[in-house]
Amino acid sequence: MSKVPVGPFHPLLEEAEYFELTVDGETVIDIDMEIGWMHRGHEYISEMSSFTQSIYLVERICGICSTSHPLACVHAIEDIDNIEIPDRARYIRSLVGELERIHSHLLWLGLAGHFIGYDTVWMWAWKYREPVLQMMELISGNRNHYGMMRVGGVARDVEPEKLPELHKHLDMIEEKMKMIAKIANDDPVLKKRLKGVGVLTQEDARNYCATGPTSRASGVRGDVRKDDPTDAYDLVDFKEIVLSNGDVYDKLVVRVLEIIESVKICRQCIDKLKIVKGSFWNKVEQVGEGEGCGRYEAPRGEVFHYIRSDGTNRPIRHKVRAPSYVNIPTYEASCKGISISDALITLASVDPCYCCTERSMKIKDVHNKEVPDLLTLSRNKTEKIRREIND
Amino acid sequence: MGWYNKRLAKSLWVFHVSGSPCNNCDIEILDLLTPKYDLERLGIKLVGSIRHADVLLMTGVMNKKIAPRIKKLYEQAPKPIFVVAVGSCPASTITFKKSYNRVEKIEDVIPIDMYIPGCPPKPEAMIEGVAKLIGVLNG
Amino acid sequence: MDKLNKFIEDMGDKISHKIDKKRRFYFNVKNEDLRDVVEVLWNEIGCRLSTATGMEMEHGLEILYHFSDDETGQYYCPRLVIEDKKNPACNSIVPIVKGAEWIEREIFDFWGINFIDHPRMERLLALNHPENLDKPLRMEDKK
Amino acid sequence: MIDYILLLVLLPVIVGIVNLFLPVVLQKILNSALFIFLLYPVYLLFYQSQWTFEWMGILIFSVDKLSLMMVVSIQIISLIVYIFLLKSLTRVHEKIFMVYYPLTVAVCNAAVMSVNSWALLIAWGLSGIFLFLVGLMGTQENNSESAKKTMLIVGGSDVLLILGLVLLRFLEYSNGWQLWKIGMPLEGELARVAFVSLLIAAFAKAGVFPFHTWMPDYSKTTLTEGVAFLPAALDKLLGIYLLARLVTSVFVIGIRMNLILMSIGAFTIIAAVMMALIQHNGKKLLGYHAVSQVGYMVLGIGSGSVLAFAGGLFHLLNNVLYKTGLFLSLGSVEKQTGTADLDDMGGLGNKMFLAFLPALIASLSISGIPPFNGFFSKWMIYQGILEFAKDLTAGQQLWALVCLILAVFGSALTLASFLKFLHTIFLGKPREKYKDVKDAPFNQWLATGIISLLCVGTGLFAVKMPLESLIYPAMKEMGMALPVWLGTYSPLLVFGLILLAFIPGMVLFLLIKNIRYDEIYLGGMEAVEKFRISGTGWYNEVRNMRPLKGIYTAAELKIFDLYSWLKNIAKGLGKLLSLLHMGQLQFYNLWIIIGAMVLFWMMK
Amino acid sequence: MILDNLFYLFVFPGFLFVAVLGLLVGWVDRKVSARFQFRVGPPVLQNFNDFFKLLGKQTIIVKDSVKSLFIAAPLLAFGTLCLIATMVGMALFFEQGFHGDLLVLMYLMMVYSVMLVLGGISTGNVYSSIGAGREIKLLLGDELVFILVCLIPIVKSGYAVNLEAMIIAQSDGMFIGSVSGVIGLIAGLLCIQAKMALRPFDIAEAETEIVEGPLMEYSGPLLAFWKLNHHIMYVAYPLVLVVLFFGGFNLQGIGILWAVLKYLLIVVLMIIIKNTNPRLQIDNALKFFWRVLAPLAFIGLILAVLGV
Repeated sequence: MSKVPVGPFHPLLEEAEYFELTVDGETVIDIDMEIGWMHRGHEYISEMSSFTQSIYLVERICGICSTSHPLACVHAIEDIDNIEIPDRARYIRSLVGELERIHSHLLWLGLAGHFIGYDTVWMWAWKYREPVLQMMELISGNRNHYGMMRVGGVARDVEPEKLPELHKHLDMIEEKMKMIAKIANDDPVLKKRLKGVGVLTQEDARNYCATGPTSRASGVRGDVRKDDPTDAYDLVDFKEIVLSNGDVYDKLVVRVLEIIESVKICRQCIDKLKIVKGSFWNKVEQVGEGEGCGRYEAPRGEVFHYIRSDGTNRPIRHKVRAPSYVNIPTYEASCKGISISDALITLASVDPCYCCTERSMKIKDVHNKEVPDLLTLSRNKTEKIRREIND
Repeated sequence: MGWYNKRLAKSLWVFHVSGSPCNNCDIEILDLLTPKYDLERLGIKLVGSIRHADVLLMTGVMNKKIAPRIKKLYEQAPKPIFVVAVGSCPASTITFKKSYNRVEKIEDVIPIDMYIPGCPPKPEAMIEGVAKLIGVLNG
Repeated sequence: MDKLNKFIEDMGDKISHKIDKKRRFYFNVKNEDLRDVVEVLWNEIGCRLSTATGMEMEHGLEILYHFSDDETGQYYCPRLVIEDKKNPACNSIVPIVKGAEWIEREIFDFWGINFIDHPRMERLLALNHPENLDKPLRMEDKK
Repeated sequence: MIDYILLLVLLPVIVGIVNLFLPVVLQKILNSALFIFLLYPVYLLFYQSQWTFEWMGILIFSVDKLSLMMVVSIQIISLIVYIFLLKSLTRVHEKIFMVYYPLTVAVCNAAVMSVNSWALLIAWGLSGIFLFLVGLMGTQENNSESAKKTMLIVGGSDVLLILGLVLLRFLEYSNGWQLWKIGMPLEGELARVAFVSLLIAAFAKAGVFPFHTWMPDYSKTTLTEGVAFLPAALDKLLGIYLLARLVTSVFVIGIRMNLILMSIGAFTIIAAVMMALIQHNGKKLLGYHAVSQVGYMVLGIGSGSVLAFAGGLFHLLNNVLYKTGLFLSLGSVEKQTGTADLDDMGGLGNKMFLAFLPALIASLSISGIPPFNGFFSKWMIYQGILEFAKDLTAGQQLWALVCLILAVFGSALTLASFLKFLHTIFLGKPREKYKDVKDAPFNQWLATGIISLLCVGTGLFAVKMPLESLIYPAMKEMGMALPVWLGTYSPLLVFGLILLAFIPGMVLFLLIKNIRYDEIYLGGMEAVEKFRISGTGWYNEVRNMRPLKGIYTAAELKIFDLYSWLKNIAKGLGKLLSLLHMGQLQFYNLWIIIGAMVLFWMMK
Repeated sequence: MILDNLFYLFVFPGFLFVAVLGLLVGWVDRKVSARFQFRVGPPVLQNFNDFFKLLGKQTIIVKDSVKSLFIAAPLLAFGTLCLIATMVGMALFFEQGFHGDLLVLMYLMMVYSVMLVLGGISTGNVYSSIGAGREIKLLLGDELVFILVCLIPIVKSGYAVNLEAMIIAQSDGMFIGSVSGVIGLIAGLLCIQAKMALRPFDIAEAETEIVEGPLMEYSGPLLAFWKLNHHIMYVAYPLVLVVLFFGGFNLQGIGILWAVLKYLLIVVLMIIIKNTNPRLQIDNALKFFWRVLAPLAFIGLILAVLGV
């Protein structure tokens, strides 16, 4: 049996990752994965960081999901104490989240085009992704790491004078997205290339606990925005896209249709932002003791954050589960028995984000069952210093 | 070599190395090739094999697992080769300073010719960085 | 919340320390009951395994599973406490939920918890790590 | 004075018999002397228009130009293979082979020179027997099985040869047992039967579809030297020699027969090469190619065009050269690694460069890459076919063109399977277990080196060397018109021009010469041995394509194998007979009575 | 005589002409592709810069490889392509050739693939091996069709097998004017596309799959020669189609314009096909050639035999 290494550096992979395909001729018989090339391990960093800091830290788990992770993180923190957020913040959060979804899906579309050698699609998709980044820049001041999320609301308001311009961009995007949807539906070449490739059956999708477009393309429904609506998602109208074939083509179509839904949500949010006035942040002084689960439907699927707090301003345990983490093992089901070319586009089809997969985890001093009061701490410290001096 | 350096400056082939980044710099690097920035007009091209590369674009803080691979990669590249570190991570390791899985000093692994800081650096900043590299080559 | 109440009734004394919050339900299970509970969650309620969180607390190692019922948005979080910190071990749920393979490997990687009946009990993130990164999240091993 | 012709037959026979009683060292010396000496009568024959040998007033041997061409080829190839043999066989095989070897040469010489039916028959039959005997010396356990198979097909076709010869005698009574120079039109059933039986004899010897099935099995199990010598070289020469005689001097065939022969040729090319494409054993792969290449000769000789005829004969010579070269190179490798299984080899090119280079040249030749010899003969055949097709009706034109297409496509397939052959054995990632493999010994690479030089030489100087000196005279003597406009394509020019363009590039490269040696780049991974593609799976896509998949599966079940049919029929008959033998006396009585009744009824 | 031949080979229509024109046409390809993608594209002399830059880079040779083959392969391919260009150019510009040169050309066009494969697999790289396998499979696919494509003009010109006679036979009407000619051109165009490894047939050198396949280990001057080879093909291969179906060039007066147009038409068609298709899988490519294009071309051949 011949083995073909894919990675750690391979043009297919933006990040370093390693797959070992066992092939017979051109047919992939088996696939083995080795991850950990991106593992940065945030544990020790987190011992120093407060909740506010950790939001900016999780933003750097992944550059593409740089809204999803903070959003899920603040959801988790808010879940501990049931912190309510103002309406205006809800719309801003959803607006940013959906814009990120559009840009992420377009990014995937382009890269998928590049991977199957259709550079025209790549360039077109990325050209139309540019206005989204501009909108982001308009809202947050940065193209990629937005720093918009904050416990109890958002970090910045969207000024009313920016709304018309956002509207204008959105119109443009919508028009182009409809064109792209049409291309995805009509292009015989794309269909020929992608249909029936790398099928993930409904059963496998459930067995591997896949989420997001990966599972929805296989006919397993599940969209956090519908199931567990937070922010503005119970206030706006949108559809959940579920297809049934589970091949790469369906994953493409799911994403393209989701873009259109996202545009719809964005438009509603912008419209609402014109009406809903008020604060964009409820000041949160202190997060209490307890544990909370936060989740958000990132472009790739459900982002899950679990935070355990001991009443100080820091998490003692912060668990992050990125969507790619559960989507990537599905390769074992979808890559076997197909050719190398097909397997490689299948590898790309779940829109894997390895940075997320090997995300950070946070943990605080595990021994503090009870938080000692300041006086005890101070005494201990004096004791320690005295001992050191004596030594 | 002046003449040759001018040729080299006009045709920099870039190999993209990711050493545990957060993905954002990588995306912005790809963005450079797309219609808005289009680095091909400066003769810059992304290549898939290290054997064809003139420039290594390094991103990320570089964790300990990938560091030997990156070192190997650098050794396998045909000389002359330039290493450009993109983003704040290789420059200052920003939020990952306290990570246990990070190499102490990236310069120990591979020599870096140029840093382009930013989290992520804007494409314009990267173009400026590339232009500076070209300027150096042109003398 | 019919489903949740029915679940609580069905399980009876298999579950304890119940904490019911809005759409989040935390409870403790014992190692020998884990598979039964997971079986019910996975097959009868039709949950999806979101992930499992490993933790090290004063009283032992904890594994908190997060099962999501996508129909109702309800989270079921069974908590498993392993008091033996030296040689921690518990039952693997991979025979029931295939998707738990990586999750359990990762917990093994970081906390050294050995999962019985896991098909491939290897490290995940620190596999082939040049410096033999050993259980980086265990505090007491460090010093 | 001894007849020189007789020398060609008698001397090897004597040497062979003497060798029976000699130790190996003396055997080798004697044989060496013999094969060098045999070049002398050949040299003499060159300058004589016709030599004959009569015995008791009957003309037995006669050498005309066609025979001369064959005799020359036999002596040259046997000398080359002999050089290889000097240090390659094991002790056990060596002693026997040194006896068989001169005898085989004698028999083949006799066969191509005989003009008498009886002489031909005896020589032909004996050559088949030697084929069988060499086959028994195989290296694998099932070699006797394949030797038997060979015997059955080749020997069975000898029966048809007898039938054909008898019919010839019957049809042209005036000629006596004298052969050739008959020129009989293909009319009447008896003539047709004679033609077909002779054709089958020729086909079975040369290995044309559907009588080819012994060839791959034989190649796989027999000693590589034996295969290189007999089925790859001498049997081809004999078979195609008979075919050439048949279509030129014995019978006059019409266009329809031309088309049929061409179709057989084209089909042989494609069928065999498709099988070769998926083989996992090097010797079997070469065996299938030995079949496939015969297709070109049949195609060329079968088509009425003189150019294609010349091309066919030329291709015969080429094939003898490069096929022997390939078998011998593989033999060298097999000696060093101990296996001919393609899955088991790889990356030997660096270690065994002197075995690799001849194999590369021979592979490119057989695939018809200009400017090597294989291309020249193929090019002649194609042009001949086009020439031939020009004057036909539309349907026949299309028919001929399809044959042409298959032939050209067949050469692409040949190329494909030989690149696989080169990749799996010599190129690709080296294997750890062949770390200590040494290069081929001197005598072996000398033999393969001579062959590759001849391949290049006959390619570059094609017009001078074999065509004008051997093939044209033969054709002239047979009364065929000579192709007139051949000289315009000069392989020398092509080669020279490629070389001319190559040299500045090389000079430039050497001027810059900024070289570093390094490991394989695999995206940062260590280049360990598991990361290798063996190449045997390269054509899985072709194999798994829908109509082909069924055919391949059927072929592997030996559905297209004549031998297995015969075997099954024989088995079936045996079963029937055993059913009748019930062991009860009354039933035997019944059979006797029934038999007697039938007999009486027939006599009535 | 020798000087003449040297001039033909090295200056016009051989090496210098095709190399310079090829590098320029390569720029046209990149520029047009860039325009397709809303980009500006590289400057005119980009390919020259690339070539000269590569000449000065280090050559890395794999330790265990068959080094002589690794070095010789690109240069031999270069020589062969120069020869092809010279042969086609001689027929086009000087109406010279020899009998049967079309068949020689057909086989010479395989040499490039052979050299690519040999050079690639001599390194022992796993991707190169996969790429080499794909290259051969693709060759099997397009070769079958290419024979049919070549036979169409052969039949139509009354079994002339030389390029020059083909041009003469078309002096009273190009073959493209007939049904079989159109079919032949379509099939031929796709064959050329495959032979030049342009999309959708860049399967052997698929960058995002197998990292440029056989070219993966090449660097420095040897890579420069591979790139140059590819650019030479940009000139030589379309010109073969021009000879076969467009009746060659008439380089007098307005004829020059027509000549340029004929050539550009084929090149632009190739670029359009390249930019509007994703890369095929190798099995699909084989099926496409054997199941779709070969029957089509065969119909063309039947029509040609019938004189349509």
